[in-house]
Amino acid sequence: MKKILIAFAIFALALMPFGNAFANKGELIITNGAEPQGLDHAQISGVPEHRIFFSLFEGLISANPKDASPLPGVAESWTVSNGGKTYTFKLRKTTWSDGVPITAKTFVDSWLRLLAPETAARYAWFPAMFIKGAEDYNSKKGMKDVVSIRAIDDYTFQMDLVGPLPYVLGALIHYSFGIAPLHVIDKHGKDWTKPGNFVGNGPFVLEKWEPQKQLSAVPNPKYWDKDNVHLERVVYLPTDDNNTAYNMYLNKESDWATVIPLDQLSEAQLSDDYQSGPYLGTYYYVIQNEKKPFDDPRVRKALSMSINRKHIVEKITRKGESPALSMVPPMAGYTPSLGDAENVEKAKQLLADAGFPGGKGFPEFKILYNTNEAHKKIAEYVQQAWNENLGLKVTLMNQEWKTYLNTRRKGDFTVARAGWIGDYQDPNTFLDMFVSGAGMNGGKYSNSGFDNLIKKAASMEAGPARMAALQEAEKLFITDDQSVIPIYGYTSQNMINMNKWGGWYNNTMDWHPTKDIFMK
Amino acid sequence: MTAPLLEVNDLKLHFPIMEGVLFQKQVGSIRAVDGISFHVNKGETLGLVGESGCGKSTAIRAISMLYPPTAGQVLFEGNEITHLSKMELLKIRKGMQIIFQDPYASLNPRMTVGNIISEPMEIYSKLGMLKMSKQEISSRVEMLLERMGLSRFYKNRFPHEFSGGQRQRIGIARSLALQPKIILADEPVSALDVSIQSQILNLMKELQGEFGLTYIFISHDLSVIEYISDRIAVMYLGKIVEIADADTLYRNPQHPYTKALLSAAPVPDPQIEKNRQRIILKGDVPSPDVERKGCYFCDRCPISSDRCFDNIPEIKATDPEHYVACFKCEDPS
Amino acid sequence: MTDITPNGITPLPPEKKDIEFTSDSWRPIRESRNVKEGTNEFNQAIEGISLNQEAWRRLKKNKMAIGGLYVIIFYALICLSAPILPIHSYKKIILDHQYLPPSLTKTAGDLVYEKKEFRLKRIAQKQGRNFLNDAEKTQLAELRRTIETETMVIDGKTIKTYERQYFLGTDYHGRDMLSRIIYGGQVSIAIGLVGTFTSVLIGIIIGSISGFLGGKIDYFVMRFVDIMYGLPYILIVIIFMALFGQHILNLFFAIALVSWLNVARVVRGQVISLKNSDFVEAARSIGASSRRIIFKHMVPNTFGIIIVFASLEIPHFIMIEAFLSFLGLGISAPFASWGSLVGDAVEGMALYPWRLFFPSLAMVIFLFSMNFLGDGLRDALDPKSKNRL
Amino acid sequence: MGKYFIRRFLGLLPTLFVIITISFFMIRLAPGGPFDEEKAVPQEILVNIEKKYHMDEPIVMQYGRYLLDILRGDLGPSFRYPDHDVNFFIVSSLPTSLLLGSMSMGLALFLGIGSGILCAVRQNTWVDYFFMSIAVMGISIPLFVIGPVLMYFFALKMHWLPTSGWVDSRAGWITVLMPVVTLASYYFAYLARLSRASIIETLRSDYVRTARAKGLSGPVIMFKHVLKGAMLPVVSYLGPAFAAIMTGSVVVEQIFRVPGLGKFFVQSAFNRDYTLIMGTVIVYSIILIIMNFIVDIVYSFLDPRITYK
Amino acid sequence: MKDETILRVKGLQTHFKTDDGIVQAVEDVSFELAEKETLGIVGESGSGKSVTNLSLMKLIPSPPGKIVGGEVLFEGEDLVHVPENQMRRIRGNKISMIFQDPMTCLNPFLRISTQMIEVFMLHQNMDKKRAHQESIEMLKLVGIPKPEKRVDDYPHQFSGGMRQRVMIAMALSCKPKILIADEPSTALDVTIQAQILELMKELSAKLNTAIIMITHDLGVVAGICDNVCVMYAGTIVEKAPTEELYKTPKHPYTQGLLNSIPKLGKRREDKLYSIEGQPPNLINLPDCCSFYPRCEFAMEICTKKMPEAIPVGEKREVKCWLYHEKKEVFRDSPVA
Repeated sequence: MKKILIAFAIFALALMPFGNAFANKGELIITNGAEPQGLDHAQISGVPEHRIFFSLFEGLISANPKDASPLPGVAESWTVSNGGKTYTFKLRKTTWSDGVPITAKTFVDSWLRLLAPETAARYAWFPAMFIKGAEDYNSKKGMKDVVSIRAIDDYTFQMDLVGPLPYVLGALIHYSFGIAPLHVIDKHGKDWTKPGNFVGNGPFVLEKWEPQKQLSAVPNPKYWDKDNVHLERVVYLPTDDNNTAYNMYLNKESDWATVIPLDQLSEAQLSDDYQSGPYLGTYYYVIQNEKKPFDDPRVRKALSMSINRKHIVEKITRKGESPALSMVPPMAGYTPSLGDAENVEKAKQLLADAGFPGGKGFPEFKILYNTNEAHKKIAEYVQQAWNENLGLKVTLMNQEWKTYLNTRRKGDFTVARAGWIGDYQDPNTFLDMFVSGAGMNGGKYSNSGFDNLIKKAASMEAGPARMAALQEAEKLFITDDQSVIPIYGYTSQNMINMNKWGGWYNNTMDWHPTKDIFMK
Repeated sequence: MTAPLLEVNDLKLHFPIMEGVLFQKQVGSIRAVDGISFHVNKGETLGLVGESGCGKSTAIRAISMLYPPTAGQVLFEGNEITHLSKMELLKIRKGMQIIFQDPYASLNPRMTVGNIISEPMEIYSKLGMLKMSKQEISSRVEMLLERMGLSRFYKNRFPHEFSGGQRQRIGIARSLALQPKIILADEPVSALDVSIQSQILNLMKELQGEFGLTYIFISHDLSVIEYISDRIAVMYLGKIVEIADADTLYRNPQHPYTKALLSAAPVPDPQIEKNRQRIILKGDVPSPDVERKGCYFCDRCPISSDRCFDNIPEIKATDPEHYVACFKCEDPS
Repeated sequence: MTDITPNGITPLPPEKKDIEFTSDSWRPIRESRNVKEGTNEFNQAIEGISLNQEAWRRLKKNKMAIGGLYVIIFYALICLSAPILPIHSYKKIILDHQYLPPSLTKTAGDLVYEKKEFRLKRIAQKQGRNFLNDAEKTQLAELRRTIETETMVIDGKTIKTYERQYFLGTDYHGRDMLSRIIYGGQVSIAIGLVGTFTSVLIGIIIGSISGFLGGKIDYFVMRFVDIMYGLPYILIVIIFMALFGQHILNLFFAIALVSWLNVARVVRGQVISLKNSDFVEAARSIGASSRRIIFKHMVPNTFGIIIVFASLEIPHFIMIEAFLSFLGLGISAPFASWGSLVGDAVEGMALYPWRLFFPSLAMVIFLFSMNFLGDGLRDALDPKSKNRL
Repeated sequence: MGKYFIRRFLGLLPTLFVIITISFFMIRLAPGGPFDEEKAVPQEILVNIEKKYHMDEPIVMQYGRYLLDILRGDLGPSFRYPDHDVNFFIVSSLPTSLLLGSMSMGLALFLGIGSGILCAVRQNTWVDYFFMSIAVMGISIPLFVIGPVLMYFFALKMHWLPTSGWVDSRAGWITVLMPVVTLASYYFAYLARLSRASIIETLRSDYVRTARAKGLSGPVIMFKHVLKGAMLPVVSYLGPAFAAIMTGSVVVEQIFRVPGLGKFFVQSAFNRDYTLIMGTVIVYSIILIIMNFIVDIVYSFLDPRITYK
Repeated sequence: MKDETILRVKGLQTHFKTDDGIVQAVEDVSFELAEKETLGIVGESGSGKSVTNLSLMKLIPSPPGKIVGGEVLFEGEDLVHVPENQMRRIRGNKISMIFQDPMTCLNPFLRISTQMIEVFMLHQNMDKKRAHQESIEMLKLVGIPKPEKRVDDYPHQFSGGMRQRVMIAMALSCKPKILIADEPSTALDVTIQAQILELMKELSAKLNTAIIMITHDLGVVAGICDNVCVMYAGTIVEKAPTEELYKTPKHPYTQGLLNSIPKLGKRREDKLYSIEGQPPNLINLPDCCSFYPRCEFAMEICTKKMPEAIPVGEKREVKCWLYHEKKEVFRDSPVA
């Protein structure tokens, strides 16, 4: 027994000088959240995947690390014609990491592949929103040739849009507009993303991928801008557990933590490494607009007005979120239409007007949220607020993710928590999902005026008039109807030591291309 | 001569040996009781003696239909009972009760003595086969307890509070509750100490006279059997090898196994023990799971001949009322 | 070994003193002797006791088990009387009071002020100052004023918000940990009891019928049990909860659904071994029906082992619920269970250790007691048990 | 004996088949599908996806197709991780889970039986109370508490160990320490109690009395006469326990980033990754069956009275 | 027979602590054993005969059992106070033991050879090979057919009788001075019992081993023992040479016991003699004759004090007030 103890002690001592054994020059280690679904841009759909995509691929447009605005990627330059409906891109002469050249045809083929019904890409709807004919092809209403993209020559690529969509350039950064090395896919089939087979065109190229363990990438020697790539290696560690991810950062096992556990926030915020900024997303409660008595805007307004958003963001979420009274976060050129501000007295009055003075006679209802610590905390608060301010009987119901999504999609709820992250920097991404009958419109909001305005805006060119139309739509949606209860605008949370790493900036998309990150 | 109270004809009880995982099939059988025939007259005691594993306990379970016999007949008061329906069988069981060997295991430890004794009466009065009020049942329980030499105050106590002998008295009381005609006693005294054993034996004898009972009494102890029985059947490997009345059997045992058994039993008298010539049998009792074509005793028999290995001897009368299953006894040459 | 018949004999002090011999000493006493009711042959008093009483006596000898029993009774009392205990509401959210450390003496106001002061000092330190600037001082002064003046209405009574005290600290919503632990205990213990009761009930019925009937029915029931074993229970629970919603009753039921298997096996084993016991044969020989044999003769005789089993199963259920809470399948807010309290607190363990410590302590003490009681019960009820844990 | 095991194995195939059937239909009962996302996929795209995975077919046909695939040894593509097949995940992560499981079980066995012996020999002394208290603690503290507490202490406070990871090029084998200890804690506790009780039981048996009557010394009696018999209940516990350690490691694998199969038991169900769920269920059942098999073999090895024909 | 005492037990007392109180399992037991003698200890279950002999070997499970008094003199040593490691050298070597149930007394998990070899290796310093040889020899001696083959079998492969033979072989391996046989034939059938007793008789003569035969069967004692001790409620109530005991039992209990056995071959009378009542519970027995409640001849004095053992003939002793000189104990009485 003693011997064993001694052996243990020696073993423990041997482990002692552990500390910063990980520090490796030019290597960036990222705790990347959930295990990535994959690398094929036609198959992925999440944030961790997007981070990896930025390292391994590049589309026509790349993102400016400072503000996530469009920068030339594979496209050197572009021109807009046809009233903002046609874009022509001039491609630079660059190759895949195996030396095969990338041409306009690569784009045509990659995009068609993504749109092909057989591919069954989950994000096919995204290009379909922009590209003329894409939706028809994807939903089998037309053949390949209906998709309005073409290679004018090897290095000129042209596409027609469904309308003058001014935000398309920002959208092109998205992976659904990415490209895939079809020549490799033809050769290896599904296995093309395995290390060894893999070919990409991003600043980095896949070095190792052990699912659930790590994915690492090293600079791509064939990358057109390889001189401006500084990192020697990027390592993505899949980390399901937020606490572990944060601990890894504290223990210097990772250089960039992408999440911070709520309970650690107050401490993390004191650290120099704490990075936070507004993020293009809105946290809101969606109300079932068809269900009585929630079909009465006064009821919905009363609910909205009796919540102290400031309390929520300062005391519960505490990430520096901005209390939101509008669905669309403020952005360049757009002033959101606000709903009524907090006013408990007025809320009581409205509820009384609607026939429920002091909450009497109001049916008991549930707040639905998906199982998550932060959602729970907010729901608990809202529950108490509605109960104490309006006298309503509210219970909480949490469901695990997929069940929750299913319930929400079917509209089988009264009040549900929801969140929306903008896909691109334009108010439209926050509004168009609420048109009558839209798939995302689980609250079953239906207002023909709103529908018309959104439709109208879609056919307008960029400019104040379009923004005004959108603002008008939001006025109907929020100010008049209060169809949903916006709660706050998201912020991004990261831990990274800015004294050590350069090229990393907070931006509203929370995009931080590894290409630009360097060690100071 | 009147018809016997109980008659058993070529009764067999084989337990199947099953094998197989998904679909089980029978691959053999344990011949626990392998064709026994005897009869018991009213008021007499038939002793059934044999070594452990010879099938004597199984035999009385087959007779009482606790285990349905594989073949053969059991006639109780002239009625064949092996094919009776459940209800009819219950009627018969009323007249046929069992006393079990282990007084510790045969009483439900979670029931009071009163409940244990009254249970049969309750069951039968519920079924309408017994017309007794609660009052009557309760007073009968008290009567039985006192007859067993136990205080009637004991009826609210639990079995574990009693010693072995007292428990066996409770077991006897239970078996008497339904006023049976025949009692099948399965080694009722073998788990008891000598001084208690004699108490129980005396009690059983007294009860026999008092209630006109008939006993089938099982024991491996030859002296106990001799004391209690009028007639004795000796069993070996599921077969009866010899039946005779008690005196005859002990004075003039004929089957070599009976002889060996008698000579092996220790006698509590050093004088006798010193001068005794024992017949020491070789080997052990063989396993009952094989079918035999010769005399079941042949491989241990000191006097077996070739004939014994190839033919099964029938049980035959050598004297009136003395039946033996041995070729040598049929034909002493 | 001596066979000790466990009659309850009131011990008499042994008299070792020399006795006086008289002529009477040699008088035969054969006739004068009669054993009186309630005494043994030496005229020592005997009290009749049932098996249960005896088990209770054995249990009383086991100090750990009795200690456990007292603790459990204490828990039960606390949980049952929670609504009338002078504790704060378990769900009243006072955001200003979040994350207060436990203190027996200080009011919420003191703690909030200290916390704020400490935080401001940290910020100042970070900015390279070792004093507070005016803005910060104003903040503090304002806070002080709020603390002194703010009131709120609870149950129709106006009280000073900051005079509340939290002996075990508060959680992220400023809710009283003490009361959350008590109410959480209610839920956890209820899950343990209801889950155990349900699974034991299902297990007894299925196990005893299967064991008693034997043959084909037994075969298929046992295959079914095998199949249930072959399915990871967590999957069944997830699907069950997804199908029927995350209601507390569903939680009970989902856990019971996957937990009756063991009981069924144990009961079946017992029933099979009892099936050939003499007293069951005796019951058959007096014409008892199968139902009577199962439920009057066999099942009561498996109670001992089942009680033991159940007492060890209750902690198991509490742990399963904790695990499910960790996965987000446990109890719904604003209710709490020990498991969910502990699960919630793991993240902030370094900063708010009391949130992890107290619920864990409450749970561990309870499970400790339950385990010791279970062990004690097993020794008491089932002293010859072969299947000891 | 070999024949017996083959027959028994064949006998278990129907059980496996029923398990597959039940879980196939059961998981499809759960609300929500594999392709539900925060941003709901438009109906047209859903049609494409469902066609790709044959989910547009009648469920019976899907079932038939799945069975045929299984017979070919193909567990299908993962719905959640389109780049990989279920086979790939199982092949790549099962060894890790098995390694983690067997190391934990080994540690639990070593310490559990060791302290079981110690406690049984020193019954009702402070040694006994000490180890048994630890054992009860092991049973009453959830893994998701033990894990982070260990991590906090050994990694964040003492800097002795890395927080997480599994045998990677950076930290190497020391990464296994915390996951193994965490996972072993529960089984250690259980085994300690089980073996203590079993040894005490055996110590009271007649044949141990015989051994003492022969003049054998304590250790000889313990290791030669007692342990073999006393390990029988331990062995029969180990079979299901080993299968359970695979599912039980969900927490440990998540907390310590162990790239094992355990995580999928929960995550695939949450993700409604039907094929991956099926894959884990099948693996679990097969492991359970194999472990019970091994238990039988070990049993017959330990207990000469048992022979399989 | 040369009378040379090898074992002398004096006033042995063994108590067990139980929940209900102290069980006085053995209370003041004294006897002597001569070389080559076969001593029978007869008693009903619970009379303390097994505990007496486990006490000699110091194999009482402790706790709850404890030897609280008396001495056991063997080869000039008081075994009660001999340390455990020295005791181990005596067990299985100079004094060995066989038990009632050969089914549970052999380790079912180990081969017969393993179990036999360890005795030789431990006490006689043999190497494994020789020990194996010796084991076969011993098995041959106890009449196991084909011992070379069977020595490596497991206990369950033997029948009950054969197992008991193995036990005997194991116990006699070191040619012990004393063999304590605790109900060696009770679990066996009559015909097998006869074989075993015959074997024991034969071997004890051959190996010069004295035997303490513990049994409840008066028939077995009659056949094999030179002297008999009758135990009742933890104490020896009568001690006598076998033939004398059976011819003229002195103690009322012995008398009752002998009378209550149905005798084989003798014509049965109408009623057996029987001792009324139950054996006493051994917990907290009052200081009185433990048999008096069942005794036909009980006297006032019997309820007051346990009698001392009193010689009633050559080599005979009995513990009963009936045989005490009345005057002697009346010395303080005014009536005298």
